[in-house]
Amino acid sequence: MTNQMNIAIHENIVRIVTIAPEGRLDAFSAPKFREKVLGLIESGVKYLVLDLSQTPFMDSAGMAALVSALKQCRQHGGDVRMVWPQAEPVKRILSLTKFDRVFAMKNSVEEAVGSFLGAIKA
Amino acid sequence: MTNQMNIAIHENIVRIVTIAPEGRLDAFSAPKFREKVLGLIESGVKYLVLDLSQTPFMDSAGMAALVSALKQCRQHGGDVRMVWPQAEPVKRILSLTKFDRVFAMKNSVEEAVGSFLGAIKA
Amino acid sequence: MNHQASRELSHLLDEVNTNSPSDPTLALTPDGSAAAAITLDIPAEVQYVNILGACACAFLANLKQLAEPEITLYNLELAIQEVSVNIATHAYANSRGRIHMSAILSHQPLKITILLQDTGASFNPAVVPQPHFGELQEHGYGLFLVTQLMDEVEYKQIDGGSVWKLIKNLPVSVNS
Amino acid sequence: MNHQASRELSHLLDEVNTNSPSDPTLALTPDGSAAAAITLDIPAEVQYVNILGACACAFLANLKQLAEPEITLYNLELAIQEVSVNIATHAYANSRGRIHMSAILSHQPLKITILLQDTGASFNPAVVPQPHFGELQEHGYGLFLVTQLMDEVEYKQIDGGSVWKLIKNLPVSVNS
Ligand SMILES: Nc1ncnc2c1ncn2[C@@H]1O[C@H](COP(=O)(O)OP(=O)(O)O)[C@@H](O)[C@H]1O
Ligand SMILES: Nc1ncnc2c1ncn2[C@@H]1O[C@H](COP(=O)(O)OP(=O)(O)O)[C@@H](O)[C@H]1O
Repeated sequence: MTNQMNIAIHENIVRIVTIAPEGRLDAFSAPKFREKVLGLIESGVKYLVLDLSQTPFMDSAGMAALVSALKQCRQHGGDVRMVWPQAEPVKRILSLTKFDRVFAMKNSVEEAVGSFLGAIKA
Repeated sequence: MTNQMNIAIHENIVRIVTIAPEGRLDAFSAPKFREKVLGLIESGVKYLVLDLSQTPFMDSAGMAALVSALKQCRQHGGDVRMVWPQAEPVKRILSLTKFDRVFAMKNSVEEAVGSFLGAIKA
Repeated sequence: MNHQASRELSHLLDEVNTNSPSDPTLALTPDGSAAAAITLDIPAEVQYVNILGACACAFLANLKQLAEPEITLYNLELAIQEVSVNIATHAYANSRGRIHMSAILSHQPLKITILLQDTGASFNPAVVPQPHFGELQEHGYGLFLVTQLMDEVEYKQIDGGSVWKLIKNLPVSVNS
Repeated sequence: MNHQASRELSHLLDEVNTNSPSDPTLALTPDGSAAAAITLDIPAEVQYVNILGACACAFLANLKQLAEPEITLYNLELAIQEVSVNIATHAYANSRGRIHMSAILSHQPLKITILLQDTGASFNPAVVPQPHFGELQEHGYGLFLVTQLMDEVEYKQIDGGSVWKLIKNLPVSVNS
């Protein structure tokens, strides 16, 4: 008779999803961006990295979509990190509207993902 | 009395100048480009590398300025190398107009300068 | 454009440059070098409003003397985008229409004046509150950005529509 | 634009879409979705002709279904640039004037029609020779490029000027 050993393995999977608009994030494209975010939230994702590094232009409708993403993640107990745009004029608009205080700003996707790992209670 | 040794040193300097339009090369900017080329020719330069790698747009007036540069260099016993544009649509226009047969096309400034070194009779 | 509207437009253009003829499609001074004007007319749809800002930026693209051209052109484009998205979505909320833009480039001092005209519903911008900064507020940044990014912003109701006048002074680089 | 010229323009616009009203500033079909039109008017100066191509490209920028958008938009921009530089430098060789552009986006099949109109000197494009390829020829590539890059090119003299009509079919990506 062998001594059967029970090893309980429990895995916690925390999904951190990066979403990176590479063209204009404006009144025309914002609805598609919102749809993508909603799809992620509905599939259970609540930690998002909004990577604006490749976003060359953003209007207030695009900015509204970013705030909406943050709200939805928080409502589900999650959070958002934002990666600074490379385009200087877009950076300045984020400062002018104080979006850089509303969002936790990071310099890269790696930094953004890393900053979640300390903050998440798995 | 010391034996004085005469060492004759003769230096040949061949100037190979690279000119790289980084914005649109078109009917508006071509006159300035022609002026720059003329200035170089007048200062004795006759080997030119026309580096189009960073040229995003070029119209027939821009192309005319390139042909003019080639003519002037040849008139002075020199020659021209052209570096392919990175922009695919500009490449296609060079092929469509057979400019890629009129000009010696190179993939980089280094290659262009190197190809002169074999060809120049100093 | 109806008659009253085009009279208003001429009047606004006159303010920009007192030498100007009333036709905004003509250069505004006799020799044509001191000022230049373009006009553009597009469908007031969110799919197309990007044309307005792109066109204004292309108008200035060959002004090599601009200081900080990347920032200046971006801010001009963004202000035009905000006003015209508002026209498409609010002024023409329940209807279809057109947006008519005139852009006048004038010198000494160098500046661009943008007129954006619609035939939709008008409103009172004075009652629009400032956004609550630092809060999770989605809307209300549009007009704030326009006033922040432009040097002068004026809104006028005209018979059968509205005209926005945006003026941006164009700083000149010391190297030029 | 004089009366005869605007009648010609309406006629050309009618050819593009038989449902179109004669006013090119209006969308060409009753529901507005099947076709869209923009108009633009600029000084005929080499400093400003880039606006025309930029505007036509911005018109198509949100058509996500375009196949090879980079090539298609570039070629459209280049053709417009060539025609309008010619207008600025040849048609208005000894005078100043304006260039009026209308762009009509129509569907099934997707295509863009560009009308470029001037009130300068007219000429006969049939007598312009092809460039001598492979030789050190500086000039004469402009019209060659226009006809190569566009699907249809038509030039008409009208009373007091000329109209160019350029049509570019817009290939659609199979993924869309
Ligand atoms: N052109 C316009 N016509 C009618 N109403 C407008 C117009 N522009 C703005 N508004 C009104 O002003 C409000 C604030 O506009 P804005 O600051 O751009 O923010 P948002 O459009 O995000 O609400 C709008 O919600 C709308 O009610
Ligand atoms: N809009 C125009 N009005 C008058 N003449 C024109 C016009 N467009 C072209 N031409 C004539 O056709 C010739 C060929 O034009 P093009 O192929 O563009 O080459 P380029 O302008 O380099 O000479 C021009 O030299 C000019 O004589």
